[in-house]
Amino acid sequence: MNILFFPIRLTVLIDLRHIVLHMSNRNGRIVNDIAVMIGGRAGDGSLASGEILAKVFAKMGLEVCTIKDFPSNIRGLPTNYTIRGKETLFLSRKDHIDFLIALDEVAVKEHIDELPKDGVLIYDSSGGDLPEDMKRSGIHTYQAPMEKMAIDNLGGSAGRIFKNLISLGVLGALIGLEEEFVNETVEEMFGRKGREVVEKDVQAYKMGIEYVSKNIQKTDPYILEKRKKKDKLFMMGDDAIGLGALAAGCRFYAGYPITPATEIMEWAANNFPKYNGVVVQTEDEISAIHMVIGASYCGARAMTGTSGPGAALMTEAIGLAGMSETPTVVMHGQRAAPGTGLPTKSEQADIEHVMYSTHGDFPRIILSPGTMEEAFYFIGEAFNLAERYQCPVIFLSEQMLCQNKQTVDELDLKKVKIDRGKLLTQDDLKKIKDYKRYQFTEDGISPRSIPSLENGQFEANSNEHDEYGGTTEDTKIRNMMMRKRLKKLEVAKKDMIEPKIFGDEAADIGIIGIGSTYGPIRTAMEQLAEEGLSVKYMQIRMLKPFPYEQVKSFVDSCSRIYVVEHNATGQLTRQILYRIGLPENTEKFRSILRYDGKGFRPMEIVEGVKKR
Amino acid sequence: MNILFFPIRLTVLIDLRHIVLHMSNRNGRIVNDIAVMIGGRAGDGSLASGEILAKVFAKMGLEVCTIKDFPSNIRGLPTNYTIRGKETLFLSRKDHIDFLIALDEVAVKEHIDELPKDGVLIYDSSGGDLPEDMKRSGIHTYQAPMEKMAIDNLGGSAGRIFKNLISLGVLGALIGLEEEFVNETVEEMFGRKGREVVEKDVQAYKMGIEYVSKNIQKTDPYILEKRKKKDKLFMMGDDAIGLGALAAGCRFYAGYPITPATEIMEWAANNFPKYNGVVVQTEDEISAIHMVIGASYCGARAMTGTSGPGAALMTEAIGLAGMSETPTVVMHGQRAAPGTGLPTKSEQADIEHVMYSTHGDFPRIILSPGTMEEAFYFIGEAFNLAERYQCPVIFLSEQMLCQNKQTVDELDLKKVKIDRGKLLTQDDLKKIKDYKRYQFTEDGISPRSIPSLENGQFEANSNEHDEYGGTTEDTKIRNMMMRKRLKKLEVAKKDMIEPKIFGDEAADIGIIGIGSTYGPIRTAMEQLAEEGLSVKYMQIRMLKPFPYEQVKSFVDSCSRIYVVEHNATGQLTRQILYRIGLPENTEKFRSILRYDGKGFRPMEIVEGVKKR
Amino acid sequence: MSEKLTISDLDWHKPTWCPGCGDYALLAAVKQAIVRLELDPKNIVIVSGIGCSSKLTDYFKSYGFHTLHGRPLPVAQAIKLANPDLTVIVTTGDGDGYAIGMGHFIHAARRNIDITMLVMNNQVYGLTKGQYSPTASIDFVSGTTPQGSKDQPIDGVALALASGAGFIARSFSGNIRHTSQLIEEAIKHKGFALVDDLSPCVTFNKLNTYTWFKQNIENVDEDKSYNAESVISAFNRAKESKKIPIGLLYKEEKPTYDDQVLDKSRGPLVFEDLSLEQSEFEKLIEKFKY
Amino acid sequence: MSEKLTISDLDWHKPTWCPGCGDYALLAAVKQAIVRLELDPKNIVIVSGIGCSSKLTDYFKSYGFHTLHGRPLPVAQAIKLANPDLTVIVTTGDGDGYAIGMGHFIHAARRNIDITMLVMNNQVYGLTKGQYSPTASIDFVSGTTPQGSKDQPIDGVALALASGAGFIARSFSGNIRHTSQLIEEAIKHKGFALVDDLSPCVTFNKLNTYTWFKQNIENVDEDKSYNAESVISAFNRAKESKKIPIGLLYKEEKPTYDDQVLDKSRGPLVFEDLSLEQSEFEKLIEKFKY
Ligand SMILES: Cc1ncc(C[n+]2csc(CCOP(=O)(O)OP(=O)(O)O)c2C)c(N)n1
Ligand SMILES: Cc1ncc(C[n+]2csc(CCOP(=O)(O)OP(=O)(O)O)c2C)c(N)n1
Ligand code: SF4
Ligand code: SF4
Ligand SMILES: [Mg+2]
Ligand SMILES: [Mg+2]
Repeated sequence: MNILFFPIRLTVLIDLRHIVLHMSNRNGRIVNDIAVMIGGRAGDGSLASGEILAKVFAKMGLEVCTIKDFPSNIRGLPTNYTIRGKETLFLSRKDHIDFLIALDEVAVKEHIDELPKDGVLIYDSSGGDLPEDMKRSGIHTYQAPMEKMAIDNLGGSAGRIFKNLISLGVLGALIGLEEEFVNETVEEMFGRKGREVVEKDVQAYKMGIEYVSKNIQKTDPYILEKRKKKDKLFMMGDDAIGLGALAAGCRFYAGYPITPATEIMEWAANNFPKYNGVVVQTEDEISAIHMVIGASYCGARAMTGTSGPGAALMTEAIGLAGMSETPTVVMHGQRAAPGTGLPTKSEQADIEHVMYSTHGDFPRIILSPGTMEEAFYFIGEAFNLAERYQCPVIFLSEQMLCQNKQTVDELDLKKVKIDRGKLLTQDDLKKIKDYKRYQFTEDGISPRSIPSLENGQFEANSNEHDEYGGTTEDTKIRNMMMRKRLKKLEVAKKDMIEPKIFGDEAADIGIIGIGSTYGPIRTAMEQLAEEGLSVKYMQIRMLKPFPYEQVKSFVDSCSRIYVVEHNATGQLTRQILYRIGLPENTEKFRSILRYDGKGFRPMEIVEGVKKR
Repeated sequence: MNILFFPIRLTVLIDLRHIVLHMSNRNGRIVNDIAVMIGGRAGDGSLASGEILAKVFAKMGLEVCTIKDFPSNIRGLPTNYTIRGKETLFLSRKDHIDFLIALDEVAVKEHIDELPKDGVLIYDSSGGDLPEDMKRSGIHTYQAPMEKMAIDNLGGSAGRIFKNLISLGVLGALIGLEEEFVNETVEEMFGRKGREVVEKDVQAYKMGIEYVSKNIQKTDPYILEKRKKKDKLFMMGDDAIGLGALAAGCRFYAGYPITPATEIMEWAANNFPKYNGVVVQTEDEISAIHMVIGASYCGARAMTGTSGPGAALMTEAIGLAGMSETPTVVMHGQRAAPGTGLPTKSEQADIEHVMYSTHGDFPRIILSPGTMEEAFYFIGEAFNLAERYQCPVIFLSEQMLCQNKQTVDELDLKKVKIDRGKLLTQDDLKKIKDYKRYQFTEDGISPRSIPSLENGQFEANSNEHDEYGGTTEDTKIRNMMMRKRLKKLEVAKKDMIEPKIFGDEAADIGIIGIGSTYGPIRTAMEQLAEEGLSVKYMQIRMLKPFPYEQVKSFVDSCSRIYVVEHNATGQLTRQILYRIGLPENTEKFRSILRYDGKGFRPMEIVEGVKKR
Repeated sequence: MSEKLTISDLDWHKPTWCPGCGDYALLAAVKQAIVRLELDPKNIVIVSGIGCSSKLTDYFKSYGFHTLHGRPLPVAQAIKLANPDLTVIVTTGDGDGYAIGMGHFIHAARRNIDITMLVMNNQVYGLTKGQYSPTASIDFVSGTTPQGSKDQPIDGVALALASGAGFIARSFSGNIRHTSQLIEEAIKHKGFALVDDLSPCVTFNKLNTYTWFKQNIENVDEDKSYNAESVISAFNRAKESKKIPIGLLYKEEKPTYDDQVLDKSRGPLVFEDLSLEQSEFEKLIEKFKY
Repeated sequence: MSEKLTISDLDWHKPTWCPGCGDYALLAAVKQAIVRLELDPKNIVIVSGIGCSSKLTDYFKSYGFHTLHGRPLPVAQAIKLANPDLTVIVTTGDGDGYAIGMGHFIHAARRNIDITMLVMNNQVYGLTKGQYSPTASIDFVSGTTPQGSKDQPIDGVALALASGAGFIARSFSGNIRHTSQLIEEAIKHKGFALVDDLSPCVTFNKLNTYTWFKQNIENVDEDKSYNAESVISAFNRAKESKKIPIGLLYKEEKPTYDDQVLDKSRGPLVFEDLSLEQSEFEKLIEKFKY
C-alpha cells in the first residue's frame, strides 16, 4: 500500500459561495440549465419527487442526470436527490446546485453553501420561518409551510407525505414546469397505487402553484422553456445492465440483495420470465455464484450481480470458474468500503480485489463501463468474452453508475452480437471420435459440450484434471493444463476493449480515469478548455487483459498525468504505474482522489489539475 | 497476467542418470551423506517407515530433512517419502536420490531415473523379480520379497503392513543403521498402539537384516557411521507454528481441516488446553476467522490456519478485521491451485491474493518464513504486529514448509517477546475521561479496550464509524478514519522484517526468492560457487509493508536477477518489478518457475542461472 | 457499577428505525430484561450482523460488535469462549440469521455455547428495501418476487429443535412484556438460546402486520396443556399448528460446550498470563527431541 | 442410446477409495438404480463437492461436476433450473454437505428443486485424514478432538424434516440392494430428495463400523406400523429412537420450485433462441421512455 511513496494526493476544498454565475442567457435570465437538490429525510418522499422532477425535465426536452445521495437507512436520516436538466447534452453534475428545496433545517445547514450567488433556497416553513442565523445573503430565499399545508388539506398526518408534491408545485410555479407533464408523470409512476394517491398528488402540486401565486414574488433568474422532447430513455445503470444482459441472451440470474446491485435482480425478476428466463434469490452470494456456474456449465448465459462484500464471498468460486473453465459473468458494483463501509455510497476501491483475488494462477477478464450506454453494450460483451474464453468475466461498475438515473441515448439492439465461442452442437459432437472437454489446443480454448448432448460427457473439475476432466496429479498433464489455461488470456488480447481518448491529442497534460469519473472528467475538460488549458483524457475500459500499449503511449505522450479515482490509495494509479513499469513515486503522476462515497465535482478535477 | 511480457521463464530438464557422484570419502565409500526415497502407495506404511528412518538418521548424529510427496488419496495411489541425512548442516534435498526403496513397480518406473550412477535400488520382489526391461545398468539393484515375508511370518495378510519395517531392515543392513535406534524409534512412535505392534515391527526389521546377511552381497559405496547426536529437534513447519504460537501467547485456535494447515490445529488441540487455551473445529472457514476476530476482540491472542480455498472464503472477514481494527492472525499455507487444484502439493501462487484480496483500502501485514526456525519466531511476531497495528496479519507459508519434517535448531523461548501494543488495562481506563476506541492519534493507532473492563465500552464496527465506533456517514469523519487506518501501515514500516542477503556481496548475479525456496537456492549457490559462479541471494520475508529500499538496492547492485518461485506466472517477480517500478519485460530479470506442486531441485536453479 | 442499573444507562445513539418498526419493542425488551437481571453493562456484549435489526448495537450501550452480514454467531461464540464471564447476546434479522447465516445458526445450536440469539424476524430484508426473506410466506410479493415467492418459508423454531438447541422461544414485538420475559429466560438459560421475535416491518411488509399477527399467533405460555419439555410436542406445534405458536416452546438443560472444553477454575483465557515458563516450553519441545 | 444401459456403461475411472470403504456400495447402488430406471447417461449430471465421497464424479460416466468443498447443491439446483430434462444427483459427504455446506442444504430442502442429494455419511472427514465431522457422536476422539468432541451431532434427517424436504430416507452401505432401492425412489421423487447413507470409513472411523451399524440400525421399511407420511412420526423416530432409523422416513408430494417458476411448455431455457426480437426489445424499452 505504501501510500507515502505515492504521487502527491490532492484534496480540493472549494468555497462555492463565491461562484458567480454567468448569466449567459437573455435579459439576465438563466434558461434551461438548472440543478435542483431536494434535501429531506429517508422515507419522506423526496426521492419520489426528485424522480418526478427528473422526468418532467425530460419531457420538457431537456437532458437530465440525477444523483441520489441516500443513507443506509429506511426512514429518518438525511438524504438528498439532485436533478440537473439542461437543453444540450452534458455529462455530469454541476459543481453547484441552483435550487435547494430544503424539507428541514438539516438540509439547509448541510447544503446551503452549495448554492452560488443568485441561487435559490425553498424552505419548508411549517415549523416556523428559517432561523435568522441560517439565512444567507446573495441568494433568493422563498418559504412555504409545505408540510403544514399537506397535513391541513390532504388528510391529516397521513397526508404529510404529499408535501413533496407541494414543494414541486412551488418550484414549478417559479421556473415554469408544464403542469400537464407533472400530472402525466404522477400517473405513470403512481397509477398502480390507486386513484386516490394520484389525485392527491395532483392536488398537492396545484396547492404549491397557488401558494406561489398568492405569496411569493419571484426574484431569481431561472426559467425553463419547453423544447422538442428528445428520443432518449430515462434509466439507471442497473436498468441498462439488466436490459443489456437480456438482450445478449442472459436467461439466468442468481443473486442476493445488496446495494447497488439489487435493482438488476429486480429488473430481471420482472422481465426474464417472459423470455423463458429464471431469477433466483439465493441464500447468500456463495450460492448465487455457484448457481451461475451451474447454469452456465449447463449452457445458459447466466450472471450474478453484487458489490464488495458479496464479491469477497464469491472469491473462491472465481477460482472454480477459472479451473473448470466455465463462463461466469459477475457484475461487481463497487461501494464505499472496507467492510460494510458506507453501504449506499460509491467508491472505486475494489480494483485490486477483482484483479487478484483468489488463490492460484488462471485467466480472468475485467471490463468497466464509463457510461450508461457502455453499461448496456459491455454487459453483452461480457457474455461473449466469458463464452469465448471460458473463464470468469468481471463487469466492474460502481454505485454511482448503477443507481443514478439519467437520460440515455436510444440503445441499439443490432449492435448486440451474440458469440458463443467454441460451444458444440449435437451435430458437431457426432463428428468427434473421442471427445475431450479440456483438449489441448493451439489457442488454449477447448470445444465445450453441455449436458444432454450425446457423446459429449465430461467431468467439469476443480481439481487439476486431464483432457477429459478426470482428476489427475500427473506432473506433465498439470504443466500442460496450466499453460493451456493461461494461454487464453494471451489470446484474449485480440478482443481488447481499448481505452478511449478524448480531448486535444497534442495536449501535454493527460487525465486517466475509469468508470463513473467519465462525466466529471469530461465536464472538467470543458472548463479547463475555457480557461485555456488543453488536456486529454484516457478512459480505461478494460483492466484485464490490460491495454498496455495504449496506456503506455498515452503516458509517454504527456509530461504530466492526473489519475482521477474514487479511493484513498490510488488503486488505478498503482495499476498504471505497475503495468507500464514506473516507480510509485514517479514525479509526473498525480492522483486526484476522493473517498467519502460521493462523486467528484468537475471543479475538483479542474482545481486538481491547475494546482499542479 | 500478461505472461508474455514476462521475463523468459525457464524450465529445466535434467537427466540425472548421467550424474557421477564424487566419492569424496575414504576408499571410494560415501560416508554419512545419503538420500533415501521410499516409494509405495498411500496407506502402505511407507510414510511411517520414512519417518522412522529420518529419526534414526537423526539419532545417529546426522542432520535430516524429508520430503513427503503424497497424493490427495488415503489408500492406493502412488506416494513417496524422501529422507536425506548428512553429517554437516545442509539446507535442502539433493538433486538425486541415492537409494530407492521401491515397494512396487510403479515406484521403480517413476523414480529409477532419479538414481545417479552407483545409486541403489531395493525392490520388493514379492510379486516376482524386477522385469528385465525395467532394470538399469550402472546402479546396484537388490531384491527381497518383503511383502511376502511379512505375510508369511507376521500374521497373514493383516501382517502385510509390516513390510515397511522389513524394507528398513534391508536398508539398515546395507548402510549400517543402529538397530537399537530403530527399536527405540518404533517404541516412541508406536508404543501407544500396543505391545504387539511394536514387537512385530522390531521383528520385521530383524527379518530384513537377516535376509540381507543370507542373500545379498553389498556392492554399493554408501555407509553410515554414528556421530554424536546433535542438540536439535525433529519437527515439521506446522509443529513449529503451533509451538511458536503457544509460546507467543496464543490461546485460541479456530479452524477447519485443510491441507497443509490441519496439523497446526491438531497440535494445538493436543497442547493448548493445558495452558487454558481452546481449539474449535468450526463448520467452515468463514466461521473460523470470525471466531478468531471475536476472540481477539475480547482480548485473546487468536489465530486460524488455512490454505488457498479456505483463505478465499475468509476474504470478506479480512476486511472486517481491517475496518474494526481487530488483531487477526491467519496462517495461510499455500498449495497447488487454482480451485481445489493439487490439494496436497506445494505452490506459491497465492501471493497476489493475500496482498490484494477484499474490497476497499485498509492496512494488512504479510510476512513469510523461509525456514522452520523462522516459522517459529515469525508466528510470534505476527501476533505482536497484529496487536501493535490492530489489523490482519497474514503468515504466508507453503505446503512444503508446513508438512515436511527436518532437524531444526533448538528454539529459544527467550527470543519470543510478547508486545500487546496499545492494549489498555483497567487502570489505564480509569484514568481516561471519555474513552474513544477509534480515537484519532498521531500514529493512527488507538488504545484498545476489551469487554469486561469498566469505562471501556465501545462498538466494534464494520460500518464506517466515529471515534466511539458508532455508525456514521459523516464525510469528515469518514475521511479522517480512512486516513487514520491507512496511517498505520506507514508506521508499521519501522517494524519491517528486512530481507536477508546471502552470498558474495560483490556478486553481479542476484537471486531472489521467498519462503521454501530458501533451501534449494542456498544449496544451488554452493554448487554455483563450486563451479566458480559467484551469486548473491535475497530472501524476502515480508511482503507488506514491502521492503522497498532493500529490494531496490539489491536489484540495482546486480546486472542480472533470477527470481525463483513456485508458480506459473511469476507472482513474486511481478511484485518486485511493480514495487520498484520496472516494466514487466525488464531484460535483466529472469523467473525460474516450477508449478507442478513439487519442490525445486537445487540443480534446476543452478542450470537456470547458468542458462542465462 | 455502584448504583442500580436503569434503562437509560443502556441508551446510546437514538434509533433511526422507521416509526412503528417492531425492532423498537425488541430493543426495549432487551433493555428491560437486562435491568431486571441487574447485569453490569461492562460484562455484556451485543453482537449483530448487518440489517435494520442489526443496528441494535448502535442503540445499546455496552460492549458491542456490529459485524458482517450473516456473521454475528461465530464472533459471539468465540467471545463467550474467550471470556465466559460475559453475557453474550446476538441480535440479528431473518436474513442475517436464517439466510446467509444459516450454516452458523444450525452449528451454533448444536454446539451449545452459552449465548442468546435474538432474531428480529420481519419476513423481509428491511435494510435492502423489502425483498422477501427466508421466513416470508409462500406467494409473498416483493421486488425480487413479483410473481410471489415459491420456496417454503424457514421455521427457525423447527430448525433449532432439529439442531439440538436447549432453549427455544418465540415472541411478538406487539407484546414487549412477554418478549422481555422470554429474553430474560433466554439469557438465564445455560447454553444456546433462541428467541425468534416476530417484529413487523411496517414499511415493507404489508402482509404480516401487527394486526395480522394478533390474529395469527397463539401463546403456548397460556396453554396449560403445552409441554415445553418435549421436543416432539414442540415440533408438532411448530409444524402442524394453524396459528404461529409464541412463548417458551422448548427448554432442556444440556451440557454446554463452554463448560466442557474450558477449565473454568482457571478463569477466562483472556486474562491468562501469556508468557510461557521455560520449564513448560521444555516439556513441549521434549516431544520433538530424538 | 440404442442399446439397453448396463452397469459397465457407467464405469469411468477405477475408484481409489480404501478397500472396504462404504462409498463403493453407494456407487454401486447409484449405478444399479440408474440402470433400473433406464436413464440415458447423457441426461444425468452428477454434482459433487470435495471429499473422498465427492470423488464419485470421477468414477461415474455421465456428465459430472466436481465442484468445491461444500458447494455441490447450488451448482446442482441451477443445472436443474437451466435444463429440467436432466436428472441431477448430488453426491456429497457429511463434511461437505452438513458442515461447510449446511446453509445450502437447508435452503435446497426448502426450495424444493427436483434434485437428489446422496450423503455418504461416515461421521468423519475422510479425505483430510479423520477429523471428527458434524455427524460424529459426542466424545468421538479424532485428531482435532483428542479429548473427544463436545458438540451434539447433526442429524440430516431431522434437519431435512424441519426444512420441508419432501423425500427423506436413510440407507446403510452394508445393504446395497436397499440403498439402491431408496436411491431409485429418491430419483423418481419430484422435488428435493435426501438419502443419508451410512457409509463406514474403514480407515478413520473405528467406532462406527459395519458391525456397529448392523447392531445400531433399524429399518422402518420393515416396520408396518411406521407412517412415512407423517412429518411428526418421522421426527419422533429421528429424535427419540434408540436405534438409528433407516429406510424411507418421510415422503410428501409438494409443488416443486422448478415446476412453479419455469414455463415448461417452452422447453429448457438452455435451448432458448437467445437473440431478442426487435419488437420485444422495443416493448422492454417502452418503460424507459418518457
Ligand atoms: C455479504 C453481504 N451481502 C449482502 C448485504 C446487503 N444486506 C444488508 S442487510 C441485508 C438483509 C437484511 O435482512 P435482515 O437480516 O432480515 O434484516 P432486516 O433489515 O430485515 O432487519 C442485506 C442483504 C451485505 N451487507 N453483505
Ligand atoms: C474450502 C475448503 N476447505 C477445506 C477443504 C479440505 N477438505 C477437503 S475434503 C474435506 C472434508 C471431507 O469430509 P466429507 O465431506 O465428510 O467427505 P469424506 O472424505 O469423509 O467422504 C475437507 C475439509 C477444502 N478442500 N476446501
Ligand atoms: S424498513 Fe422495516 S425493518 Fe427496517 S426500520 Fe423500517 S420498519 Fe423496521
Ligand atoms: S479414508 Fe475413509 S472415506 Fe476415505 S476412502 Fe478411505 S475408507 Fe473411504
Ligand atoms: Mg428481516
Ligand atoms: Mg465424511
